Amino acid sequence: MSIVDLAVQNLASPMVLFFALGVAAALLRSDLSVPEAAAKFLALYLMLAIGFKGGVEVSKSGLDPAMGLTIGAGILLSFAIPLAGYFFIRMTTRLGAIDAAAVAAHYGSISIVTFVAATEIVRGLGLAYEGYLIAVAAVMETPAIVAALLLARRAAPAAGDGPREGMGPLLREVATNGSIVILVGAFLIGWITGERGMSMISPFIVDPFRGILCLFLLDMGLVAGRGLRQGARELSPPLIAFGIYFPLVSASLAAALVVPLGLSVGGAALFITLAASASYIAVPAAMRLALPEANPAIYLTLSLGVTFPFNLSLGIPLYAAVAQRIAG
Amino acid sequence: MSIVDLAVQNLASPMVLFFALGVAAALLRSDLSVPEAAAKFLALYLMLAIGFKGGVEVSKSGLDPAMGLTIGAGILLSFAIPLAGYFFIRMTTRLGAIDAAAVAAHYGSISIVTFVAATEIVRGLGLAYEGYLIAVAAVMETPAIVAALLLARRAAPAAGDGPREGMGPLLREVATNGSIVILVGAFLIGWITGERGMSMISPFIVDPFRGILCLFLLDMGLVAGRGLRQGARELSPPLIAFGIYFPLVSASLAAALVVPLGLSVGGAALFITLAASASYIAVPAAMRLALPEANPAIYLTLSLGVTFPFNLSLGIPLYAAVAQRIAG
Amino acid sequence: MSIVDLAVQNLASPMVLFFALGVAAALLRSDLSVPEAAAKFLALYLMLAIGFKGGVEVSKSGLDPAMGLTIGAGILLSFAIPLAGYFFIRMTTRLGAIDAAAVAAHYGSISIVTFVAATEIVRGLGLAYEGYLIAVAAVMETPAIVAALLLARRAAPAAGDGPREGMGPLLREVATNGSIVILVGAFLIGWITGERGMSMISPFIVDPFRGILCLFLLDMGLVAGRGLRQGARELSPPLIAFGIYFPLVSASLAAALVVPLGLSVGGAALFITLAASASYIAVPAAMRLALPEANPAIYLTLSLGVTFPFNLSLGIPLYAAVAQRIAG
Amino acid sequence: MEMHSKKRIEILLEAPAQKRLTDLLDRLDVTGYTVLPVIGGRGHHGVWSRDGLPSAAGAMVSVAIIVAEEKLDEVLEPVFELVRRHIGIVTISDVMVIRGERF
Amino acid sequence: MEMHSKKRIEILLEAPAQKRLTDLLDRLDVTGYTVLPVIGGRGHHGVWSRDGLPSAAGAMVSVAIIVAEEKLDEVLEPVFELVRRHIGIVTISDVMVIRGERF
Amino acid sequence: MEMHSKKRIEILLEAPAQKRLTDLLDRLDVTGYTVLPVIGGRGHHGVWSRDGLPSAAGAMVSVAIIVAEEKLDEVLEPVFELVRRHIGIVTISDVMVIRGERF
Ligand SMILES: Nc1ncnc2c1ncn2[C@@H]1O[C@H](COP(=O)(O)O)[C@@H](O)[C@H]1O
Ligand SMILES: Nc1ncnc2c1ncn2[C@@H]1O[C@H](COP(=O)(O)O)[C@@H](O)[C@H]1O
Ligand SMILES: Nc1ncnc2c1ncn2[C@@H]1O[C@H](COP(=O)(O)O)[C@@H](O)[C@H]1O
Ligand code: NA
Ligand code: NA
Ligand code: NA
Repeated sequence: MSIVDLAVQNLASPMVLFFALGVAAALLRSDLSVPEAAAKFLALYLMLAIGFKGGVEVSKSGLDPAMGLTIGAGILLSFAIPLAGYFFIRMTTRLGAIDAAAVAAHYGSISIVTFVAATEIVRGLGLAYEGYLIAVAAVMETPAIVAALLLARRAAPAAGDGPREGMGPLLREVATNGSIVILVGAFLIGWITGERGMSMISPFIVDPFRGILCLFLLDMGLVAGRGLRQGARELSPPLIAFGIYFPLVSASLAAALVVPLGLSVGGAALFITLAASASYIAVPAAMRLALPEANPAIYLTLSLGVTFPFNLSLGIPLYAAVAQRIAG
Repeated sequence: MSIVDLAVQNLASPMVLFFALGVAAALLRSDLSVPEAAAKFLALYLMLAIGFKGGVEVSKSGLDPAMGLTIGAGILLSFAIPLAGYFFIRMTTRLGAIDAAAVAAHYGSISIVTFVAATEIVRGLGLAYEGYLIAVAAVMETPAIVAALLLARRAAPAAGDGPREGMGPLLREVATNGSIVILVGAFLIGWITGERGMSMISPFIVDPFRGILCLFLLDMGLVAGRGLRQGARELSPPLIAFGIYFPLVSASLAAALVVPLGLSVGGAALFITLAASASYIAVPAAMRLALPEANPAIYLTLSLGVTFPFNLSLGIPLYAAVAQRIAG
Repeated sequence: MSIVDLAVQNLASPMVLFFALGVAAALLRSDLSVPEAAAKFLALYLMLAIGFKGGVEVSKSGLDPAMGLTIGAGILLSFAIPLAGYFFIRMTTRLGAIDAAAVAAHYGSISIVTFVAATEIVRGLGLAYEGYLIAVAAVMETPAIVAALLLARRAAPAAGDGPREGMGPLLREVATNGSIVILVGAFLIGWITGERGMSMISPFIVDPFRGILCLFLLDMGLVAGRGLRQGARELSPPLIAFGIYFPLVSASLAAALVVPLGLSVGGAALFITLAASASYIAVPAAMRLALPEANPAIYLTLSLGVTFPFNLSLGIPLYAAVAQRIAG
Repeated sequence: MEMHSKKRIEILLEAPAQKRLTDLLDRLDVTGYTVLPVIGGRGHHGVWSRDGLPSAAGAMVSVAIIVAEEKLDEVLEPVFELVRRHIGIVTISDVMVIRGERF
Repeated sequence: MEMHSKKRIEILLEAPAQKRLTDLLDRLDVTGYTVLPVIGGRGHHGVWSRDGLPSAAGAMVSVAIIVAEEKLDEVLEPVFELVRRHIGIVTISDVMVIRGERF
Repeated sequence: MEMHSKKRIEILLEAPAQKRLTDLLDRLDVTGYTVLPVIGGRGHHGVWSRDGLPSAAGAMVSVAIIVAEEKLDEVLEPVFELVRRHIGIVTISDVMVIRGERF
C-alpha cells in the first residue's frame, strides 16, 4: 500500500473520525462528555489489554536477546529526546527555561494511546510486531522526566525543587504511577499465563478493543478540543510548528536505531511511533509535581491538541511507511 | 406471528423484564442503583452504537430519495404532535398552559431507547429497516421543543422567556446537546467508514448491544420507579390516561404517512414507534431551561413512568403489528 | 487432575494474578485505582451475569426436588457457621463479644466473587453444576447477620440495638440490599427467558465474563492491599489464623451435607465454597448498621485481606478436590 | 439585598447509615437537606477512600441542612444521638440566605 | 498569618441551568468560581438523587464563589435573578483568605 | 447542646499534588482531614473540568481540616508553603463542633 493510500485509509478509520468528532463537539461547545470515571476506566482497560497482549506475545516468541537491547535504546531515546527538544524550543520560541523543559519532557516520554493506534494500523497492514515493545513503551515513560528536571535545574537552580521534595520521592511517585503499574503488571501476567490466559480473557481484551479505543479517542478529542479552545492563545506559531516537526525529529532518531536493533517492519513502525509520540497522561501529572511553575496550558495543549492529532492522522502512516523502507 | 404472540414474547424478553426488575426494586425501596457515571456511559454507548449502525446501513443501501422525504415528515410530526398533545391535555386535564406545553414537548420529541427496543423487536421478526431512520430520530428531537415554547408563549406571554434568554441560544443549546451530537456524529462516521468500519468495531457495538441495553433498562426502571414513588401524586387519572392513549394518537398520525413515504415494514414499525415515543432524556433538560416554571415531576413521571413502560411492553408490538398490516 | 496441579494451575490463572497485582500495587503505594463508579458497575455486572446464568440453567434442567433441600441446607449453614465461628474466636483470640459476633457474621454469609471464581475453576475442570446454587448463594447472605445479632445481644444486651432500630427494619434493609435484589432478579429473569434469553445476551454476560472478573479482582486486590496496609496491626496472629483455618471448618460442615443433598461434583465444589467463603460486600455494610460499635478494620481486613485471598488461591482448588473425592 | 441569618449543620457520616439519617430528617421538621459526596479522609478510625469500593461499606457521605436558628437544637439533638453511635462528625456554621422564610 | 475577610456565595442549582450560571459569572466581574458535585437531597420540590440519571435533568450542582465584601451585592443580584426562576438556593457565609488581593 | 468553636481550613488544590498535601497533614499534628471532590471551575489559570479526564492532571480536589483555634497558624503555615507553589486557594472559616475535645 502506498503511503498516500495508507494515510487516506487511516484518516477514514473510525478511530480517527471519532477523535475528530470529539474535537468538533468541543469546539461547538456541545455538552457531550464522557464521565470522568468512564474515561479513567477506559484508560485502565486499554493499558491492561495492551500490556497483557504484549506479554502473551513474548511468552509465545520466547525471550529475545534483542529485547534487552531495544529496552536500552528506548531508555536512551527517552533521555536524549528531551535534550534535543529543549534545544529546539529555546532556539525557536520565546518559552522560558522551565516551560521549555516541561514541554521537552512530554516528547521524550510516550503516549500509550498513540502506540495503541499504531498497533491497529500495523495489524491492518498484516504485519506482526515484537511483543516486548510494550515493555519498551513502559520504560520510556520515565527517563524523560529526569532529563527535563536536570535541564530545569541547570537553567533555574531554584526551580523544580520544593523545600521538601527531592528527585528521589518524585521518581518513586512516577515509577509507581498507576498507568505504569498496570501496563507492566498486565504484561507480566500475559507473559506468565501465555496463550492459555489469552484464550480465557480474549473476548474481553481483544474482541471489543477497537470499539473501546474509538470511545476513548472520542473522549480524547473532547478533552483536546476543550484544551484548544482554552489554551490556543498560549501557543505561538513557532510552538505549534514544534509540535508538528519535532515528532519527525524524534522519529528520525528512532529510525536510525531500527536496523542495528534488528526490529521487524511492524516493530520498527511501533518503535518509531513511540519516539515520535508525546505523553499527555503521565507526564503532565508528573510535571505538576516536578515543575509546578511551568504553565500546564502550554504543554497539555501542545501535546494533546497538536502532536497527538498529528500523529494519529498523518504521523503513524508516515512512520509505518518509513519502517517499510528501512526494515522491509 | 400474531399480535398477541408478539406481545407475549416481548413481555417475556430480558429487556422488558430487566426494566420491570428496576421498577420493582425502586418500589421496594431497595438500594440497588447504577452509578451515575455508568448510566451516562451506557446511554452514550447506546447512542453511539445505534447511530453508527444506521450510518453503515445507509452506506450499504446508498442514498435513498425517500430519506429526505422521511426526514421532512419526521420534522413535521415532531412539530405537529405537541400541538395535538397540548389540545388533548388542556381539554381533558386541569394542567395549566405552561405544564401542558412542557408535557406536550416530550411527546413530540422521541425516546432513543424506545427506538432501540423497537429495532430489537423488528430484528427479532426477521425484518430489515431503513438505516436513515436514525437520522429521522435525530431530527425529531428538537422541533417539538420549539412548538412547545410557542404554545407556552402564546398562552402566557411572560413565561418561558428569561430576561436574557431568547429562542436562539436555547435552540443552539438543544441542537448541540450531547445526545444529538453523538447520534449524528456516529451516524456520519458509520456512513463514511461503512462495512469496513463495522467489521472493525462490531464486536463492541453489535455483539454485546442487547445485554448492555438490558442493563440500561434496569437503570431506567430504577429511575422510573423512584419517579413513580415520588411523583405519582402529581398525576391525575386523566393525565395517566393521556400517557397511554396519546402515543396511539401520535402513532396513528405517523401510520398515515407510512404508505406515502414508501417505508418497508420494519421501517414503518420504527417510524411509528418514533412518533409514539416520548422523550425523557433530552427534552426534560431542555424544559428546565425553556420553561423552568413547569413542574418536572409531572412531565418526567408521565413520560418515563407511564408512557415508556407502556411503549416498551405493549406499544411496540402493537406498532409492529400495525406496520405489518399497512406496509406488509 | 491432582490437587497440586489444580492449585498450581489456579495460582497461575489471570484471575489470581490480577488480584495479586492489585495487592502489590497497593502495598507499593501506587496510585493505581479503579474509579468507585466502575467498581460498583463491575460488581453489578458480575451479579447480574451469575444470577442470569443460574436461572437459565434451572430453566434447562427443570425444577429439581433437591433445590428446596439445598436451599434449606444453605440457610441452616449460614445460621450455624457464625455460632461456630463466634465460639472459635472467643476461645482463641482476645476479641470482645461485639467484634467477635461481627466477624462471625461475615463467615456465615458468602462472597459472590469467591463463588464466581469457583465456577470458573469448576468449568475449567469440565464439570457442570446445578444452576440453583445461585439461589442458594442468595439465601445464604442474610441468616448469618441474624445469628450474629442474636449473639451480640446475648453477650451485650445494650449493643446492636439503636434507640429506634429493631431487628425488623434491619432485616428489611438487608433483604432489599441491592446485591441480593440483582442476584435474585437476574436469576428469575434467566429462569423465565431461558435459552432464548441467553442467546440474546450471552455476548454480553458470558463471553467477556472472565475478563471483567479479572478487572474486578484487580480492584479487590487494590482494596484488600490498602486494607492490609491500614488494618494489619488490628489483626493478632490468632485472628489471622482464624481467617485461614475457619473456612476449612465451614467447608467441612458443608462437605458433610453434600452426599445427603445429592449434589453433583461441580455442585458440591460450589456448595462447599459458599460455606467457606466470607462476605466482604454485603455484610460489612450491614454490620455498620447492626453493630456499629464493632471495629470495621478488623472484620474487613480479615475477610477481604486474609480469607478471600486464601480461598481464591488455595481454598477453591482444595474444595474442588474434596468434592471430587466425596461426590465423584 | 436583604439577607437572613440561618444555621448550617453538616454531618459527615459513614455511608451505610445515610438512609437512617435522611429517614430521621424526614421525620424531623426540616425543610430540606442536601447530600454531598466525599472521597476520602483520615481520622481516629484511620484512613479511608472511596476508590474502588464496590459498596457503601468503608465510605462516608456528608449531609448539609440549613435551619432557622431557633430550630437548631431541636434538629441537632436527635441527629447527634444517631451520629454518636456511628463514625461521623457534626459541624455547625453560620450562613445567610435570601429567601429566609423558606428554612 | 495575615488573613483577609471575604464572602463565600454558594449556589445550589438544578444542573441543566449550570451553564447559564457560569456564563453569567463569566460576564460578571468575579475572579473565579468552583463547581462542586451534589448527590441528592430533599426540598419543597421533593426528593432527588443523581443515582442512575443518564442526563443532567433531575440533578443539581453547587457553585461556590469567593468575592470581596464590597462586590457582594453586585454579584448577588444578577445571580439571584437567575436562580429565582430555577430550582435552587443561595447561601452566603464569611471566609478568610490569605492572598486577599486575588479575590 | 454545648458547642465548641473551631476553625475549618479548606484547601482547593490541583489534584496531582493531593498526596503531597495529605502526606504533609500526616506529619503535622492534625486529628484528621476530609477530601472532597470538585468538578470544575475558573480562575486566573483558566477554566477546568473533570469531565473526561483520564488522569489527575488538569483536575482539582478540596481538602477540609477542622482544627482548634490555637493550632491554626501551626497548620496553616506549612500548608500554605506547599500550596503557594501549586495551583490552589486556601480559605478559613469558623465552625462549631459538639465533641470539642476531638479536634
Ligand atoms: N479534624 C478533622 N478535620 C476534617 N475531617 C475530619 C477530622 N477528623 C475526622 N475527620 C473526618 O471524619 C472521618 C471520621 O473521623 P474519625 O471518627 O475520627 O475516624 C475521617 O475519616 C475524616 O474524613
Ligand atoms: N433546608 C435545606 N437544607 C439543605 N438543603 C436544602 C434545604 N432545602 C432545600 N435544599 C436543597 O435544595 C434543593 C431544592 O430545594 P427545593 O427548591 O426546596 O426543592 C433540595 O433538593 C435540596 O437539595
Ligand atoms: N473567586 C473564586 N471563587 C471560587 N473559586 C475560585 C475563585 N478563584 C479561583 N477559584 C478556584 O480555584 C481554581 C484555581 O484558581 P486560579 O489559580 O485563580 O486559576 C479555579 O479553577 C477555581 O476552581
Ligand atoms: Na516520545
Ligand atoms: Na414522539
Ligand atoms: Na460462608
